Amino acid sequence: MDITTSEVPPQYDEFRKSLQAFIGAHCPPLEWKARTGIRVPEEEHDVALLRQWARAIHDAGYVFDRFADTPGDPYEQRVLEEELGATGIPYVVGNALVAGAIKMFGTPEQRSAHIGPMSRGEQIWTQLFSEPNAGSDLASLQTKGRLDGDEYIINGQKVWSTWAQWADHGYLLARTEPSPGPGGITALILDMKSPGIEIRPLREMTGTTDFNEVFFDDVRVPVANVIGAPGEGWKVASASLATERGGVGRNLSWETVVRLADLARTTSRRGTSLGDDGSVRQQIAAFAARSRIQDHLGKRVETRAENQAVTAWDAPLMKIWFSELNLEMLEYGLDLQGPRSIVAEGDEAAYDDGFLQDAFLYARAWTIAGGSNEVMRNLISERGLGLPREPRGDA
Amino acid sequence: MDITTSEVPPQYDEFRKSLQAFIGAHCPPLEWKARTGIRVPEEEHDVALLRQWARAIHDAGYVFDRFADTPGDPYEQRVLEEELGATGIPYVVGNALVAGAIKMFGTPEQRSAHIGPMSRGEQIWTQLFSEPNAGSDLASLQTKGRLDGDEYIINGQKVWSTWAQWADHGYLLARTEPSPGPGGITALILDMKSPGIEIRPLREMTGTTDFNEVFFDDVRVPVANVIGAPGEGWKVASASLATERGGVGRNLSWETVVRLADLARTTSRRGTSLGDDGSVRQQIAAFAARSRIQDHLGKRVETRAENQAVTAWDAPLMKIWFSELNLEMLEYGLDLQGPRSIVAEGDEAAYDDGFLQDAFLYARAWTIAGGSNEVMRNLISERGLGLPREPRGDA
Amino acid sequence: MNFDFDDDQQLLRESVRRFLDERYPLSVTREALEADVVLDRELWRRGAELGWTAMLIPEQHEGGSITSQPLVDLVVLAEELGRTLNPGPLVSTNVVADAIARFGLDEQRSTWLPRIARGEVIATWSLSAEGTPDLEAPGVDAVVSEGGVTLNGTARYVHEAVGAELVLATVRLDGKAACVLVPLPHDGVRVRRHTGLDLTRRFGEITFTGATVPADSVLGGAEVLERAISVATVIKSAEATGAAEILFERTVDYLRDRVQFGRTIGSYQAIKHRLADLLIEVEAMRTATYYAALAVDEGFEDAAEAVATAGSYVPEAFAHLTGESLQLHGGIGFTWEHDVHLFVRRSKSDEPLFGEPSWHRENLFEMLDAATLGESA
Amino acid sequence: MNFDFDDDQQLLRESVRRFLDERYPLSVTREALEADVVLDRELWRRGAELGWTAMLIPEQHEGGSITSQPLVDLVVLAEELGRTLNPGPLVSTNVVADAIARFGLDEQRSTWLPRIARGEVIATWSLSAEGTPDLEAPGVDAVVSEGGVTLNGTARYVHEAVGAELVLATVRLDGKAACVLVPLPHDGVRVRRHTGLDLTRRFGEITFTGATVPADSVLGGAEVLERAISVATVIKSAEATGAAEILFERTVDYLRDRVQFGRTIGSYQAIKHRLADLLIEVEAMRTATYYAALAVDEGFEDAAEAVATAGSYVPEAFAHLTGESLQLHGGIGFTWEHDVHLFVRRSKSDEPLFGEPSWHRENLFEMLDAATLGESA
Repeated sequence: MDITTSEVPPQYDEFRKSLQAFIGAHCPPLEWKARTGIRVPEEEHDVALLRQWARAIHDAGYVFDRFADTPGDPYEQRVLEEELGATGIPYVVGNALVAGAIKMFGTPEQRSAHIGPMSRGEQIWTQLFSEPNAGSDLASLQTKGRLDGDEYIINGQKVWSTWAQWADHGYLLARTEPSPGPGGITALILDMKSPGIEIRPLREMTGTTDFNEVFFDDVRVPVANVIGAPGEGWKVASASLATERGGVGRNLSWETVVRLADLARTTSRRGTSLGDDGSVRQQIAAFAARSRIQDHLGKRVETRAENQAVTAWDAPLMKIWFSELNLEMLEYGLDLQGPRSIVAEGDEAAYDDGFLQDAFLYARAWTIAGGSNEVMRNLISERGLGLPREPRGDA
Repeated sequence: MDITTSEVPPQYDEFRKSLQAFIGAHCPPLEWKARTGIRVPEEEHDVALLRQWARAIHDAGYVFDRFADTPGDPYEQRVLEEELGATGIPYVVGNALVAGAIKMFGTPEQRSAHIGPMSRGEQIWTQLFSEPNAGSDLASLQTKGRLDGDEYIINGQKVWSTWAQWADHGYLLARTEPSPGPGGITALILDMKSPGIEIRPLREMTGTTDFNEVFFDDVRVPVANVIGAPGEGWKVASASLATERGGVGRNLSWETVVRLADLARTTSRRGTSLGDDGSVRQQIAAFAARSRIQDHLGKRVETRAENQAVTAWDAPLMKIWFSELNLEMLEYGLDLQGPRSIVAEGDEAAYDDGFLQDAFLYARAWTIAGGSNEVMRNLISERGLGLPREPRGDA
Repeated sequence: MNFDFDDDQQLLRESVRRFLDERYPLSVTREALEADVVLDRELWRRGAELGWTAMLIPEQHEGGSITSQPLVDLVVLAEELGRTLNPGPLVSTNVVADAIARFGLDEQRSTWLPRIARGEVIATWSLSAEGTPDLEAPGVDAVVSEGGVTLNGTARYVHEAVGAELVLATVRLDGKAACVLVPLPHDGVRVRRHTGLDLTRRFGEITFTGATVPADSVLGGAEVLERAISVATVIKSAEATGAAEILFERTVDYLRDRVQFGRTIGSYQAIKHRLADLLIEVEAMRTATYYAALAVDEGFEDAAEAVATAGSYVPEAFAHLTGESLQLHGGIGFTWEHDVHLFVRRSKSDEPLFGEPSWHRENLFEMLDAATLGESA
Repeated sequence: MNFDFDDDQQLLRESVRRFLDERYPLSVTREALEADVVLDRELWRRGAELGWTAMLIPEQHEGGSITSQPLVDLVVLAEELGRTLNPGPLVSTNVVADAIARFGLDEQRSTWLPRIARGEVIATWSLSAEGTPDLEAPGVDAVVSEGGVTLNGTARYVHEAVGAELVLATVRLDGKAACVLVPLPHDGVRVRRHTGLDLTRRFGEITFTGATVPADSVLGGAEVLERAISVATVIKSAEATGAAEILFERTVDYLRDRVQFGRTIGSYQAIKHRLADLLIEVEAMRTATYYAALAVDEGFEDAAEAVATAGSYVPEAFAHLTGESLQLHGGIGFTWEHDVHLFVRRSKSDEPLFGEPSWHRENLFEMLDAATLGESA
């Protein structure tokens, strides 16, 4: 059994220092405020600043693995992600998931047309996977691509797309016809300026606009925009998701544990610190245990992926575990504040400028988006345990 | 709004005292041990003692409302039930639910044949309602009674019958044919010595034998044994259940709250009483609140019954509320004991002679028997909320 | 036994529901919040005509309850206002009216009560700087001064503080709790509006800087505070019950109608069982609330226990129910346009006010501990 | 990264599973419990030949692990023994072997370790009179005497105390924890069998009345106890994981086969979702256990945290799972004849041993508090 991740050696201290200096000099002054989750700028001005920021990073010679032809020095990559991550603002503009897909399955033309521009902030991408009735359950995708000469004609609807309102290109999964293979799903590069695309930014319950609905009405996509081969969409999507796997929410849940511990320490009731209250200690420790288990579950899943032994429950399990732990912690984060929890971002009395209040509201994005946890539990029981599928009403 | 139950006035003190003296003189020395729930003697000897005890109560002039032609003085009834209840041993032998049914719907012959003998401990009854696939959901009953001349021929199976192994008579619900009305269920008096009855006492996970399975193979029951009219079984059963409503588990859950408070007070960890531990205080108080709400829910249900406004969820709600609260409290009762929870009845180190351990095991009788809580939730959602019924596989 | 409302109370319910449906439905509150105006004072006055602020005020001061159980009457009102997430300070105004009626001087009663009953005066009620009924918490300190009583300190999370004409301030005086009437605006009193989680209600922070009121403005001490918490808990619980009830109904309706994978969502058993649990929860909220109202009105021995029971159970059940409703609505429930987040926000914002659930549970444990020590001895 | 077992460990698993299936399945344990004989010593010796007690014993003393991670090896064994609810004192015997191997004198090592490795000696491990690792609890007190060290007091809830040839007693010596080896039977030591909740295991109470052992029987203090708790927690967690795994499999199989209302129960969505939750729970139990084993074996910085995580999460998940399994089995699960109650009893009985979940959580909070004070400062 082997799980070791080694520490960054001291000889990288200099790299870190020069990077910090670079960040100090170039980190953009955004209107956009760092909040939990994937949060998208509301102002064009901020988007422009972020593009400049990505360009500056690129021009300074910092290259991310996802955009590089050959993997970079792993410690440099870690320092890079750590330091840029610590700024709290995006350092890749848009959703760069497609980069892995293009690197692995794309044509030389696709690589040169997209990888460089993405790394320089010239292209913003959005991911077009989730659908209203399917979530991330690819088998249920209903967006169709009908082959017409050397073009697919796309019809359907996607939801939960971040960055779509600012995107130049979309990483689209559609069920192509005639169906060329099992599943019959194809991955496509979509020009977001194509006629027939309607983007509806959603104002969410958080009050911010982070997701979009995207509608396709006879949108034409050249066959040359297929990533990999027609019908290989599932493989392409799985592979690119695998390159990003485990990342979502991993540190997020531990960060919340730390926030709760801080909050408890600095809050008093009946003259006693909540950090000395047995019920608070027990509850926060229970969260801490679950957060640590989340890390370890992630490593089990990674191991299975490396051994080509992915199970039907790996992804749903991670999603349920993180999203429900996250939600419970944030509910508790409000409870611990007591009446102070009723004020939010912008109020001088708010704890941590209302971060926990916003995160509490946003927490439902994780339990609902990308396939609700109810759909996830169906997947686990039906595909994982082989229990009978729910009868469809239209059968 | 009116919910008052008045205190027993002081002029009943004398009645109480003489009753206490009677109990002191006659309370039988049973092998049988008082435990939680409906627990049935394992020894014939104990059954005989209980019959004598019932006879002594009767002969001393103490009459229970359920056996009386006219209601007794309500305060005397309360004192009677309180003082006899405090002995912890049954004062009515067997399941006397049928008494209400016979009083309300029985013929004069039925009344004289059964009411007196029941009150004198001469007749032990069992209730034959629950079935393996139906629980107490009368609409799903599958035990059949086919009319053949002036007899019904009964075939089918019942479960969860307490006292059946000692019973002289059974209070049976069967689906009679030809079906004489909506539901087509008929209430019958069954002589338990009839040919074709097989009683299988079940040894439960508690190690005790409190329930039975009862099988009917062409058992003949005279039409004269119908209680009320054929096809009125649902009405008869509902009415008799209503006379006993709310009783089950009401005080049981508060008693457990008190036990938990005692246990916490007398148990220490890391040198501190658990009664001073914030997490224990919060948890026990949460149980206490739910236990009090159980009382009040019972009064709401009683009010609806009195107003002829019973809903489809009244009974399932009470069952779910009590049985899950009870189970959670008993799980917690073990947790609070720490390692001491691993010893049970008969061990000198056991807390309260292992009462909580036995009650923890028995707790599942409440969540499973009489229609599992899963079936109860179906009833609430389908009959109460009008949501679509689960498709049957054989449809 | 009739553990349900009387006919007169049913009539009250119908008239209030009709008024709210016509004049003050949630859609009106929604428009107001988008326009940054929350409480419509004219509508509040109309509500006052229907008795919203009158139940705990004696008839001689233009008040009057429907039955001999004024808190039970208030439960009816509060449930209905809760169903529409009404922004009005029903809790605090009634708490203050009750405090003046029970503990005030004749002059205070005749000055304030008729105007509160008529809805002309919004009265609010402040606790500590942390919004808790906690004497140990920082908050407002009072000293007896030449001119009367002088207040210094801050009280936060005060409902409708910005618009209020009167505040009943909970202060520390000689190390003990005291409740002091302060008319607003007032010298040395500054009110700041909070940015809140609950979008349908407006809260504020009140800062006292040497604000001096006559000595007889002190209505009393712990007994006033305790009574206020009982009244507040009952009304808050009833508002929560009404809100839970309507959201539950809307959720069931939505799931009965909405089709996914060719079936209505409400036909999926996992969903059905969760709805069954929510039905139980709503019924339990109701029951705990009604019993607390009755117990306080009738002075039952277990009144304090009933308040702690409702105060701990109801807000958490409400928050659980709104969360479940949001989850069961799925994506649509996550949008700004859908109402469900307004209920989520209301439930979490209400939860800690006037005594957090954990505070009520601690009280409950103390009562239980005292009582069962006797029982088991 | 390979967060899974190596091939050698997989082979070990197969051989143990084969042995248990053939010789020591749950049905054999069931017969034994009905006959009031619990541990079959002959079978225990056969198990020892397969390495059940050898992993933490050096090769020179007839022990030896499969890989360089002996606790991870033990996890494999413990999972398999857990699957059959094996009555053997796997935890205590390995804890004592480990303590002697690490902290014992050469003579103690050569006296005891080979016999433990061969399964000839059952070694057990006692804590306080309350079964807790709590120095504040009443328990066994030791004083240095002329003849060595003299023990007085009682230790309870000690696994297989009745049959054991050796006990490692946790005592209080000069106000501190000490761990003392006492061979059994011994003058001044009385062992009484408990009547237990767990029917597949036998526990006992050990009373020391002036029992005197040589001074060098004291293996050490807090460091021995701390290591023992780490080892015990890992093995106990692995036994729980194995038991949870097989019960989950049996539950799924039952629900897939059993028909109610014309459908298999496993086709009802409410049931399916609960099974999905149990799958997650089993996977989390496994993961927490494996990580704790690895962290202790490799001396990771977060080893103590990993032990507290497994020690708090795993037993509660196990108890939850057995309860759910019972409920999902319905009436049949409530019978004596069905095995599910044996799992229920095991899970509740295991839960508080060698440090209750709440004790581990308290430890975890203290570590978290210390660590995050730094992080947030």
